[in-house]
Amino acid sequence: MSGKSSYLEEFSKSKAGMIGLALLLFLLVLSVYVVLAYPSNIASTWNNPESWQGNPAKAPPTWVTLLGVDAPPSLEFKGGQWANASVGSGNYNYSQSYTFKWTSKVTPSNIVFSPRFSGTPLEAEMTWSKPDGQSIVIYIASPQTNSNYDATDQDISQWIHQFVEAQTGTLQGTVTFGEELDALFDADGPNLLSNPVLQGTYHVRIDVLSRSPIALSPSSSLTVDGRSYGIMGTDLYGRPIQLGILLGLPYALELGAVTSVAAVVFGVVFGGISGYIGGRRDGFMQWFTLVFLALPALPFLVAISYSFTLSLISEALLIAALSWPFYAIIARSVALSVKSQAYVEADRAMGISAFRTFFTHFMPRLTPVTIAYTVLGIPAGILLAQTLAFLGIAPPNIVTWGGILDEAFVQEAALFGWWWWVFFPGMMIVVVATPFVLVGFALDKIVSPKVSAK
Amino acid sequence: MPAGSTNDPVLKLEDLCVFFTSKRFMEKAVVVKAVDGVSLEVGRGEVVALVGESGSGKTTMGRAAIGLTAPTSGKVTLVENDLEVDVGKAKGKTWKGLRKRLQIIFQDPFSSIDPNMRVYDSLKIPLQSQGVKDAGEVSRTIDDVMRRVGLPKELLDNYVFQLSGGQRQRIGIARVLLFNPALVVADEPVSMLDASLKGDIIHIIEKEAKERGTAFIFITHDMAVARVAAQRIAVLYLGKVAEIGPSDRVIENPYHPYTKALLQASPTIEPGMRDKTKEVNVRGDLAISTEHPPGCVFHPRCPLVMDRCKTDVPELKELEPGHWASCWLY
Amino acid sequence: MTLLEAKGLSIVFPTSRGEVKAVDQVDISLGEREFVGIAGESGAGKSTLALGMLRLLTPPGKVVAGEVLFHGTDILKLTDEQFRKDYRWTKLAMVFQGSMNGFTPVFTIGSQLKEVLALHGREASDSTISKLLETVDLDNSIASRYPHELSGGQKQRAFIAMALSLEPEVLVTDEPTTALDVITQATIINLLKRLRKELGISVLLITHDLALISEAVERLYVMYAGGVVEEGPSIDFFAKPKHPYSQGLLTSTPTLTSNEIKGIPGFLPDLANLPPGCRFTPRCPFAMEVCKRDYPPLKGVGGERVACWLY
Amino acid sequence: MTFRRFLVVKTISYAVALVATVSILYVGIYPSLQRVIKDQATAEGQQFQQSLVRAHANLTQKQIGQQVAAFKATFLAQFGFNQPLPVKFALQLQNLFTFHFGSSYFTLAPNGSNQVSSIIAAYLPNTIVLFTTGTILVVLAGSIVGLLAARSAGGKLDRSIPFIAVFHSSLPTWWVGFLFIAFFAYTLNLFPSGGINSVPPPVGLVPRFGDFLLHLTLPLAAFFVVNVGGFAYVIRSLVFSTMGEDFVLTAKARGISNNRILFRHVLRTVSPSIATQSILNVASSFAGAITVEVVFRWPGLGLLTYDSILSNDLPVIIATTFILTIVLLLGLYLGELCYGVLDPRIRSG
Repeated sequence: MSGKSSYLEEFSKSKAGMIGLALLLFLLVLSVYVVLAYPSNIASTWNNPESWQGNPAKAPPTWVTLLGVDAPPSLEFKGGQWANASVGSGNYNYSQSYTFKWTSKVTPSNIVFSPRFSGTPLEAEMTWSKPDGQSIVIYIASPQTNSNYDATDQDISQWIHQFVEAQTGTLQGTVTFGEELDALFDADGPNLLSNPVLQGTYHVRIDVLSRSPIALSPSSSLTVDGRSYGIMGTDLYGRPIQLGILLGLPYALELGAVTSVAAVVFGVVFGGISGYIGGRRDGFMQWFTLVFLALPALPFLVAISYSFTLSLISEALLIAALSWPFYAIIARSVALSVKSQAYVEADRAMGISAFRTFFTHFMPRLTPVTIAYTVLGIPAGILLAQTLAFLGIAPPNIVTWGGILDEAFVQEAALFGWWWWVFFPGMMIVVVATPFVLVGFALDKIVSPKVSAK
Repeated sequence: MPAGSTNDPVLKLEDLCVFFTSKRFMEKAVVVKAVDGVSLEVGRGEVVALVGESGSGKTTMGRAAIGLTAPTSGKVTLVENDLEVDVGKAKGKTWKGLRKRLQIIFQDPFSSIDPNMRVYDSLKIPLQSQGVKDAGEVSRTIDDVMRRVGLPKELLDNYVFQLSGGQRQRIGIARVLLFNPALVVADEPVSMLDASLKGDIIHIIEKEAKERGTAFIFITHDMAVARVAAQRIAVLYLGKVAEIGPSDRVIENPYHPYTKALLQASPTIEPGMRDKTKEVNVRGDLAISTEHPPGCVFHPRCPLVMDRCKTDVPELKELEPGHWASCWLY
Repeated sequence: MTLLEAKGLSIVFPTSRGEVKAVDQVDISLGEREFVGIAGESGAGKSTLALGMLRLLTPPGKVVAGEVLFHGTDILKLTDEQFRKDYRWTKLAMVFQGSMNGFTPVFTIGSQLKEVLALHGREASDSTISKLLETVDLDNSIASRYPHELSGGQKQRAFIAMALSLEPEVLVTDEPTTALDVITQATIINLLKRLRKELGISVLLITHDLALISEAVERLYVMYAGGVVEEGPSIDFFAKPKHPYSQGLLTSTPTLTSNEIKGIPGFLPDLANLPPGCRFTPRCPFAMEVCKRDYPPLKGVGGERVACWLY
Repeated sequence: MTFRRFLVVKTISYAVALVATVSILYVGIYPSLQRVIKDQATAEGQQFQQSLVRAHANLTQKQIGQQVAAFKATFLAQFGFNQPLPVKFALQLQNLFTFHFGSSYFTLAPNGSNQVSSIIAAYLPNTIVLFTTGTILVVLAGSIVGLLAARSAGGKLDRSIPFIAVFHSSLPTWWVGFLFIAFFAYTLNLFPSGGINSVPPPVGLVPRFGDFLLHLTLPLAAFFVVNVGGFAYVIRSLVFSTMGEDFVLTAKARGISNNRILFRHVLRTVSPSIATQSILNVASSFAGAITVEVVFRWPGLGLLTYDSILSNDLPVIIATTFILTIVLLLGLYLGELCYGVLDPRIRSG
């Protein structure tokens, strides 16, 4: 069968094609969601390490616990009302307690206290009680609102160091990073810092003292940073990989689509006309195709990025300018096979204009080819753009998977075994390509025999 | 009357030459003399067959006759209502107008009509591009030509690829008949068809010639088909007319050694031949060389070659009324 | 003595519209030193039959029933390797419709001739090659040429030389002259006739051209829509064909002796969707009720065998 | 005769294409190229000034200024800065074609030179070794797999090849390299994680070569994995379309075994296309596989480019792009010639 409807019918019979189409729709919906759900300046937030301090850094995905890896997720205590009591002589005391159970054999990666209030409190007092009954008391003088106090902050660590000295009986010059958490979680005794982690119920009580009444916000929080995060973990700065992947999706799709449409449409029209008109002009057009074919895409784009600031569209068009020759070559051969048919000559004999002939005979054969190659061209465009991003060339203020991977590379993620930082962004490039490939192949299969058939 | 002429001609070829020059970089220019000084007239309602081997120039001559290929020299004239149109020099509007008067039927029905079109569209588009816009007229004309080529109207809704070879060739003819042309070049219209379908196609051509006075140039390599289809036969060899005359005469009383060889070689229903060797009185293959031999172009293959043939070019001589041959034997 | 014989051979091609019965229960035989023809139009199944008999069908086409006997051995039952070693080209050679393109384009004619000889353990010297070329009236220089440098007629002759190089017992030729000019065609047919006599081989000639077949064969089969409709000695057949299709075919063959030509009205039936009964019924001027119902078997009629309810 | 004509026509057309391609490149890098030249003029000017001050202590500030300005003007004149645009274009293109890329800002060649041409000369061989070896492996394995797939058309191998091909071609090579490093180098400790040899390199020719091979393995494997599927697919398509030709059937009828038909007749027939594809692959891999070198710290043009991007070393970037353009075009040209040599229809007219 022929005709447009039969192409659709045949396509609907291809199982791989339909699966691809479903995946494609899913990706599209997801990227629309990303565009709508996140503010447009999210990229600058992403690039600011400060914004991500509340997250455990270098944490693997949470689901690794299912594989038996001891990597507890973060615990966040937030909200809840502060109990307040006046303690006479104009002193005010506000307090809150948290209780959590720690079942892991490793310590958390950090604890972060984030007070939020209005007013000027004298101090905040945190009483950390371990399952074995020992308590560490931490005094933070003049706490600042909107600050994050973590275990390594001087304000907190000095008290922990005192506790360590008390327990081990030795004077600790410096405590190396991470040992604060050993102090907070390990079984007590002279070997505090090398003792096993205490499993059980921890109580944390926070008292805020003030000379005048203050308003403590429910958004004050205490976070116990775990050793795993989300579905895909975090990078060195605590940025969730899953967020980076989501943010990179609309860019990848848009760039791939613009690149592919521009390259294929131009290439097919150029090649189609070249094959159709033939003769010397065809020869010249072929040569012109060769000139662009000989431009090495990657180095050329790198070099050119020093002359112009890239935007998404200009990047896409540049990539298109370097990839159209492939489609022109294919389209030309299709056009040649059509041209060899006597009906083209017959049209001339009938007095039908060349223009009309091109539309009645050539376009119906070139169009399906165009669609199939557009679909197949999208992953190629995405791959090239991500590769450029990996080399540090991408439009500003855009989150790219290539960029994430570049950072992973620079920080030697592979050496340190932070595999999730490397695996997921790279995998996304493949994942996004897959539906296009499935759909493109299904289309190509339907289209190609008709092109070659007499 | 000069050789090849006829009463009431529709189309006149006068000393027609079509040379193809291919000059490629770094190579000597190559000139292929596809048609070399042919004069021929085709009368109203007449079917003239051009017969020859591949490379004899018959297709080029047919294409030049309807203006698809420009002549190198010589003249092609369409004569209608005392109006003469120089086909070879027609351009632009005149050329497009000629498309209604001069037509061609192609050899391969599988490639001469776009298989992915509906039959109706393949007939409608030529009409529309010649300015027939009225829907009623379009459909009337289409119904009419379908009837004339003996196809049911129901086929109009089909795609061309759903049709058999015989049906497609009829559509090819129907397309040509849309404008009731003055002359049609039928380029091997039956050579790719099954035997059982050849007769019908030839009959359609005969009927159009008789009833509407359409002239046909019927190109074929098959002498037997030429005899059945045409009133006159012109035998071509290397772009020149070797012999021309009424079909029956050319076949029953051939003069030119090449015509004789063609007739000898043509298979006939003759079971008694099976134990004999067929006489083929020519030597070698048709020279595909681009340089024509001096003298008679046929002399290198001629079994009766004489010294004179190697140097002098023979003219066409009238050996019986209307029956001409170019050979030094006569 | 029967040399090659197909018995009840059926070949189908699965397509999206259903199975196309290209060859349907065909019996055919070729005797020693016999020159037999198969005539029929496109879609008759004659080429498929030949390819099926020589195990050259390309998938998805396949033999679904019947046997092919060569000297009494069912060659369809042999393994590929056995058949290749013991039969291909050494006993059964074929000249194809597409023999023009039958040579591998990147090797010289000579080297391809040598390859065949060497592969089957024959002497493959330059002199053997030139002798071979000589038998088909080609001169020695052809050996060093590439296929694209030869004319159609030269290629066809060179291919016949290759087909004869191992002195096969059977030569199947499928439209060996289609696409060649008449004069070349006549020389090729002459060549086949001469070689058959000189070498004592059996030749099966497949063509759509009744005139051509009449001048060459001793006995012929006429096929229509996958089945044999008539079989007999060529003298008897051409004197008076029995099957209405044969009669129609003969009157639609243009000849030099007649100004008249007839056609057979109608078209070949859809092979994927064959009507019951005789397949020629819709086009037959003598069609009867029984023809629509039952398929006629081949019956002996005056020295011939005909599949028609008229007899 | 015909082949000579083929040669001459192709050579001319590729030579003109080279100029055209480089012109496009020139337009693309025009602003940065001018910047580079001016920077070089300033740098050279400063050097000149210092040597001037050292040599002639009696010169006034003004005299020095004049001489330096004159020096800079002469320098810039070499690049056509005082000339109309077409002359400037011609002069600058001439400088590119004669490999006058100026000096690098940061990088030094092993021989201590900061001339970009010597730097490139030092890095290019490593790129050639890696990708030529890689492509040879890809071509060998891809051809075999492609042929086998085409032989058993419709079989499992045949059906899976297109998917493998596209799955592979959407794999970023550098990412695969990453995974390889993480797994084979850091987890299993089988191979070094990067570089071209150990520091310090082992003593003796054989251990040194072994050490080199060890370093070569992972980048080679990454390149191979990503490219072999696509190549097999191309071969499969080529062979597949050839298998339908008449000569394959007639060869079978002649009693030639399937393997011989496949590996002799078909393979030889498609060999011109395979050769063209292979050469094209080598040429384009040079340009496309920058990232493999980056990930594996393989000291070739790719790594050089990457490091230059990080340090904004523009002269080097311009030079590598230029060299890679020439390499690609040369590859296309050689591919076309190879086709001509291997196909008797072109070779003998």
